[in-house]
Amino acid sequence: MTGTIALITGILLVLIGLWGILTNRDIIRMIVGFSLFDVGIHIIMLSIGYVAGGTAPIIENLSDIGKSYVDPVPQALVLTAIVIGLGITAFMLTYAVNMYEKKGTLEIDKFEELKW
Amino acid sequence: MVKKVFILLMIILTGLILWSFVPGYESRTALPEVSAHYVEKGPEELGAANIVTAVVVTYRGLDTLGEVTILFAASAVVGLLIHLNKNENKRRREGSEILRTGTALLFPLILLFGIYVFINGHLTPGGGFQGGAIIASAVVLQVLAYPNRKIGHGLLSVIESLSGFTYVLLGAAGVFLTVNGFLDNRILPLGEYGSLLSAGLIPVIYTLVGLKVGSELSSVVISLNGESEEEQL
Amino acid sequence: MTDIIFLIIALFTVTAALYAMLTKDRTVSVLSAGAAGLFASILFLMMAAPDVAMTEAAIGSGLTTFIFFFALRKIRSSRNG
Amino acid sequence: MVDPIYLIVIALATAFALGLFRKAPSLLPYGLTLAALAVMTVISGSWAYGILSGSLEGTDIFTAGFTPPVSINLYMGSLEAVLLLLVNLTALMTALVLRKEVKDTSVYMLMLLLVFVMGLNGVIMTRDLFNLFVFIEIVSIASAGLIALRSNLEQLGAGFKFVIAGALTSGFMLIGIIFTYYTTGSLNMDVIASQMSPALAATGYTGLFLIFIGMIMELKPFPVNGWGLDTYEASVPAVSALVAAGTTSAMFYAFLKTSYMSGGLFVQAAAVIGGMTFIGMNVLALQQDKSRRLLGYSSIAQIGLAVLAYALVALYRIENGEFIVFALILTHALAKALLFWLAGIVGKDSIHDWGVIKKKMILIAPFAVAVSALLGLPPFPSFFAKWDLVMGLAARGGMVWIILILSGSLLEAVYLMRWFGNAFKDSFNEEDTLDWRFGTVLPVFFNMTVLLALGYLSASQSSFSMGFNWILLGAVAVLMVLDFLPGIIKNLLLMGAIGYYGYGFVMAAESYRSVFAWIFALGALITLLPGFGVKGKRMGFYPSAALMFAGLIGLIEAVDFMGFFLSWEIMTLGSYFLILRGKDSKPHALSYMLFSLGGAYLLMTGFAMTYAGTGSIALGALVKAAIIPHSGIIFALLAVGFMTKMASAGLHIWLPGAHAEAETDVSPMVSGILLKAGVFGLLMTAISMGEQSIGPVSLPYVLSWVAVITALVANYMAAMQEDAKRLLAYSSIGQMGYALFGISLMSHLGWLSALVISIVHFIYKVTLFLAIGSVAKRTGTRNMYQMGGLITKMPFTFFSVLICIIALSGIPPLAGFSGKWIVYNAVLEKRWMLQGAVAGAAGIIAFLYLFRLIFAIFLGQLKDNHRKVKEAPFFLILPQALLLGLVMFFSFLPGSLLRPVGEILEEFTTAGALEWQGNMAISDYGYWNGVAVMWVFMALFAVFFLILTINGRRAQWIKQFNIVFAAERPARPETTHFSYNFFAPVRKALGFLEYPFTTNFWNRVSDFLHAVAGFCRRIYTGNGQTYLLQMVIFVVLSYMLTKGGF
Amino acid sequence: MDGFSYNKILFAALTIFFTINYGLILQGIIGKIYARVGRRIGIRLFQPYFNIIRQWATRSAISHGVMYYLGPVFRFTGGAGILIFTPLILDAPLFNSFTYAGDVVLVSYFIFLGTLGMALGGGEAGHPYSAIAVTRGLAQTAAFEISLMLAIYSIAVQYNTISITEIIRAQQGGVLNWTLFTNPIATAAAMLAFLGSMMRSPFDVVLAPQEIPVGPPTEYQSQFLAMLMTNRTIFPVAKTVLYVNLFFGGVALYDSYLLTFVVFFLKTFFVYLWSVFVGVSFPRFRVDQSIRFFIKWPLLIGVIAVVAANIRY
Repeated sequence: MTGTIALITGILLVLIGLWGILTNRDIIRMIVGFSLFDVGIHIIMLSIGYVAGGTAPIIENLSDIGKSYVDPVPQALVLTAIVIGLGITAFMLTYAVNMYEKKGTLEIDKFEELKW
Repeated sequence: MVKKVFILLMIILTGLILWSFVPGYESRTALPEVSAHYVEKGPEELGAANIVTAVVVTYRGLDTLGEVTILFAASAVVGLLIHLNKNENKRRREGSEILRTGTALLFPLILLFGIYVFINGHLTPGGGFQGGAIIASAVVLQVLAYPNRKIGHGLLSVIESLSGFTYVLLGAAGVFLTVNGFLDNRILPLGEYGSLLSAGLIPVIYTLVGLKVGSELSSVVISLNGESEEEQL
Repeated sequence: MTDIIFLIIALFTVTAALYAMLTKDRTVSVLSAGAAGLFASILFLMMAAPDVAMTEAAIGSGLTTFIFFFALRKIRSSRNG
Repeated sequence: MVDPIYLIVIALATAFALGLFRKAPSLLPYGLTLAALAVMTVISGSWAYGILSGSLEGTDIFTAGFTPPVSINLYMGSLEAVLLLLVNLTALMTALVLRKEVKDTSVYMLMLLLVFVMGLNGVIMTRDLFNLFVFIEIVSIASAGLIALRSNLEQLGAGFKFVIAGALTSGFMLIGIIFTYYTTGSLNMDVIASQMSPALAATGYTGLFLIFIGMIMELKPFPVNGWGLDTYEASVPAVSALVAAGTTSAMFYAFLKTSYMSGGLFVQAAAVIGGMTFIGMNVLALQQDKSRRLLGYSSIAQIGLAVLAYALVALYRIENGEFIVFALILTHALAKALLFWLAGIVGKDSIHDWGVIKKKMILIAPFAVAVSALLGLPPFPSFFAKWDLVMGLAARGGMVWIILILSGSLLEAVYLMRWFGNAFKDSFNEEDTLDWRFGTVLPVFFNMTVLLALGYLSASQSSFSMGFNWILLGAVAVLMVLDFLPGIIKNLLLMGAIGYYGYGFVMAAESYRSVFAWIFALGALITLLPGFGVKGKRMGFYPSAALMFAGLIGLIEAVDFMGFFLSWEIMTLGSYFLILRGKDSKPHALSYMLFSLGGAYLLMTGFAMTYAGTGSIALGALVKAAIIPHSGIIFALLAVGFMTKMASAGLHIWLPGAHAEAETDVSPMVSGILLKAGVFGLLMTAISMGEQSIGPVSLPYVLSWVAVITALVANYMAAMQEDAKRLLAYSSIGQMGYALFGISLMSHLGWLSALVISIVHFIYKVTLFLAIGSVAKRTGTRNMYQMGGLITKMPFTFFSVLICIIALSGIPPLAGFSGKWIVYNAVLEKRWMLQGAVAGAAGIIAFLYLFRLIFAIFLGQLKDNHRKVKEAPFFLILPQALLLGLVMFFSFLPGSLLRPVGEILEEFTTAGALEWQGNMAISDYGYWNGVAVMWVFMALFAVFFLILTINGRRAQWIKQFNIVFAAERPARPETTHFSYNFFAPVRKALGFLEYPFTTNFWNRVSDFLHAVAGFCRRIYTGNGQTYLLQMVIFVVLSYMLTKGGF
Repeated sequence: MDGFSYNKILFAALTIFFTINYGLILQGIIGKIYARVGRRIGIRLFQPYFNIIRQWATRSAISHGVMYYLGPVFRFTGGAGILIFTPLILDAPLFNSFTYAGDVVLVSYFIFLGTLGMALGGGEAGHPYSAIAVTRGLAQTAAFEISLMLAIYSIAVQYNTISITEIIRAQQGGVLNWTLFTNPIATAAAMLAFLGSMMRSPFDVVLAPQEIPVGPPTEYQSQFLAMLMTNRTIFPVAKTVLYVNLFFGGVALYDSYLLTFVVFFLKTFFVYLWSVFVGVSFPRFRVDQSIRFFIKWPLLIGVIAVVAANIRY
């Protein structure tokens, strides 16, 4: 049950993030949308690795081997994904800052120098 | 308005795509083969209690190297853009007295905590990334408290470079010392299970990662704060 | 029982996320997104993923929010200047 | 061998270490970067060499000391090695080009460059899904950084769009990866592939779909690629080069890996998306005049083609698929990188400003090579790939795809060739400069060399039985290298090569091939003679001419479709360059190229269908093709293909301009010789396939009408020209109409007439073009009304024109009559009298223009400004004299020409063949004794001449204006030289023939396409958010269409 | 269809001589008739003889150049060539000297040799009227030739040959065997074309007296003009003979030479007269008008002739 709830939560977050990305003209808020999108994905990922009744995969004693643990792989992936997400967010923000300095606005539809 | 409705429709449809996965989903009761291997053989093979760390640093070490690279690239881009768009720095209002005092007190503590987190990554939750982020938070505090103090990229950059370089070299050492052992942690003895100096290279790597991530994130923060290396210490 | 708590926190997460997208204020938006991250990290903890929870708390909601604010501050300062 | 993991280690270690040199002089980090890239290049190169030469085998690379699936593994196989070499080399070259940027960007750019390359290496090698995702993220962040290298507004906007599009894509992909992990329990692609089953594909559909769509969107499919275009346009060209060559190749390979992983689940979708991208981008590019954005369009289109090719190879199980796909990818990468670097050197964005490239003429060579390679012209690998693909598709019934691929390629030719033509012909501002440095120039020429080498390799490795004349292609290469020598030496070289090769070649040619072999080889030698009279180096002329003649000779020697088509394209390419050299030839050369390519693609389709029906690619298979299903369509395709070269009505609009604007000695080459290639091909088709029909419509019957209308209208148009060379050009169209008519008669006599017309047309059109060309040269104009009375100034030229127009009009004692007489008999035999009458009428209209030609130029009153005109130079007269000798020989002994040619044709059909009694040719209907006619003519002429001379021996030669004109002596020649709008009454009566139906038709086609492009490209609004929405729509629609619902 | 023998040279010369005389007489007669229709007295019957002799005897020869000089030679060669390539009288060796050299295609193309020679000669003379006349003539020729060609095609299919001799032979055995009656449509087309080829009114704008005194030979005089005039006597005869051969049963060699010549005279005379007859009853056409005329009715009739022949034979 926990897994399903998490999965649905994740999907909802992804959709909310998408909504934010697609409807906000403000670049900062688009970036916020992206970070929500990311969080949603992370939740989905973890729900995949969830094992009902499993504990965190930290084996303090070798004798604990064989107990029920949750899947460590998605956790490792999420760890990586979170860091990547941070990188991308920082990166987008830097872009945003520079774009603002160049044009004095953060409306996405004002940056149409290149088209067609 | 029509556009928003349309977007909503599209998002609902996207939701439907993702939803198609939900009916077939139920929480696992058993681990997939590979994960089971990690959980069952991991402690013996790598000597790390925290299996997630074992996976992150060794089994999927290449991902982690990539991850570090992404942060590195991101900070390089931030650096590049800031470098290209130097603009004059205005003096900013200093942080409040409380903040400054608190910072003076907390800064070393937070640093220490960060180091603790990454050194113990193979035993307890946490590791290089979390530790690095914590170190960066310390820098954030510093920047908030003393916005006009010049904290240069110089030192950070050297730390970052050296730790990254060492990380790669240690990884490559595995290729020399063992067969197909890029990023193999077992080039150092595994040590006693559960102790600080165990799990071979894992704590070393996590330390390097922590230093690197910490310095990178710090320099991102500093860059965004408007500092550029020309005015560094 | 844990399911219900989990569900509630999940609802908080979604609500915070929705609020982040619906509010007109940038700052509030960034903060609620951070809150959503924080709630999510509780979810992670409950899903037996302490490593991830820690990371999400430190990076996903903590540092990211800081960076947002730095960026916003920079934008504001360049607007004033 | 060095462990490939070092590729990653070296790049990363260097990148990380660069941080230490932040304060060092920029040369140090730059040198380190170059060294790292060089070492990586060497490593990947040694692997590529090792694996391809067989001394090494593909190996797995394990990490962490475990075997997969426990740990991440990489793989180094032949494909990987080649792609890595490509990527690393391109990066090395790009680093050279970027030398100038190092100062401004501190070490950051170098770091990003290294990280970028490392990411690409990882993308190519990794076998793990999530690891692939990580590397893709590395690539996109690093490239987003490099895009903003100058941090101007455009770059920032483009970079931001790039970043958000990438984030969305990777988000979808990540969800897909984790879903797939859920259903398969693994992240290792090989493991997943081994588990893949229909059941698994059903349960894991969503996950696999999201991975697929994510990978596809990384490849920037139409129409969700506005961000990609912006990136190409905004970036520093060198970065665009790396993105176009490196990123797309690597991403494409990653796409292949994931596609194999999912067991080809989405191959059909990939085909549709790839095809849509290829066509869509090529159409939209038509409206584009910014060079870098144009290159972006072209890049995306090419990747679309590669995706399409991959999907089709999989769908139709086409052999040699790996070669097809990778030849396309490699050619594209090399050529596109070259062009982007070139764009960097030129530094002008609008394609109308590219004329400045001529400041360094030598840059035209790489430009031409790259454009040809992109278009899939021989000998570049893409040519062989397209060929194999089309053949394979035809064999498996993929006609629709063939049409799609070929029409896309044609569209691509439109804008690439237009661009090339602009660069070659446009004038430029002397003050503009090129970024001409070692670092910028080396990469361009390096890639050119690699492309040529690959071309050689793929030609020599290709599956077709090699009948191609390497001696002549070698001559092309030698002439290219020796282009700095004086023209005369190169001319000698080329003539030597053709003479040396041509002798054995002509002797070896059999059957009707020998006729064309003579025309081509002899024609080459004769038309090269005037070259001795041209001073200077004539850069580019000799390689182009050699290319054309090599192609022509190859046509004769070809034994299979491949060889034939290859030669056909080579010939087209060579002649295009020749035509382009003319003064105002830009639009004409373009339309020549486009029509030629269009025709060539029809040929290709026809050949492919033949191969599909008969299973053979030997040219002899055409005989078997006569009885397979769709033989009518094959015939039609081939016929139309060859008719574009013959400039039949409707397909002729390229010819007048192209032939008229060409240089003096190029016009005879392209008109007198090149057109015969079309005749040759069509005759071959007709002889091999016999009468064919589509439904109730007999194709030869249709052809006959096209032919006579061509002849009629072209001759009429010729009569209406003021420009002497255009007149001759239209005349060529008309003559080719006769040849076409002869072929369409599908009988011994018909073919005989076609061959005879080809031979005599070769002789007198070369002569005429040389003669008129020399007049134009001497007088400085081509307008006939500005000439007049030149008979006294250029008597030999006059004589040669006189003989030629008598021959051309078919007036009896000279050789031209034989063709007419045979046609009449053939028409009666076939009872196509209506067509025959139209052809006859055309023949009479021919008198109009022929008289006009000789009258307006040589007769009438001499103009004041031509009083000092001299006779044509020796080297223009010499070939004319040789050819006139030939005309006279054939006129005195028509049997010497008709009998051997007739004997050749008796091999195919004897019905209606001429019977010879001494000098008398007897047909079923009539008879003709050419020798008797000649003697009667000469006797009568001599007698009457004597009578006149004896009777009027005191005749007095009078001055120019000694005429009675309105009771005055005219003072100025202009008033008495009646020449402008010579046939005004005819125009008044038949002006409707001049209505440019064809031109208007093609203009409308062109306008329509451009309008479509102009309208459709509005989807690229420039708004990043809109792009994201488009992507979401794309994902949703693709999902619905591939799955058929949710 | 024999080969060459030396006596054929003599025969050819005789044929030309005969035709010159015949042509001159014919000219006289026609001129007379023309005048009488116009209620004038007209020329003397032998006036053409006087004219031509006078021209040949004129000594003031001047030349504008080589082509000017050779033009009349070409012209006359063309005219004489047609004459000796065409059988004047069926099976009479004297009048069939060089018919073995070619069929109707040869003859119809050989016509252009003279035309070209004339055009070139006139062209070099440097007088614009020559060129104008040539363009008009060529344009008109192009227009009427197409219906003639259709007619010839039609009868070639009908008789399954393009040998003139064979065509004549096929028409023997009675008036009703003439092409005129067996293939009236083709004959109609050809006779319309004939009008154009004779360049008489209404198609005489080529030589329009008001603007262009004598057409292409504007600058010609004395012996050059004489040669052209000689040609002009044989050329219409040659053409008429061709039409007679093709459409009016030709002239067979009867037992009585007199009868043969009478038949020859009557047939050629009436065919020639046809053009005169039309000429006096119509005003002159401009070139564009005559082109339009020829590509309308004669063309249509020609097409019908060809199609009909195609169906019938």
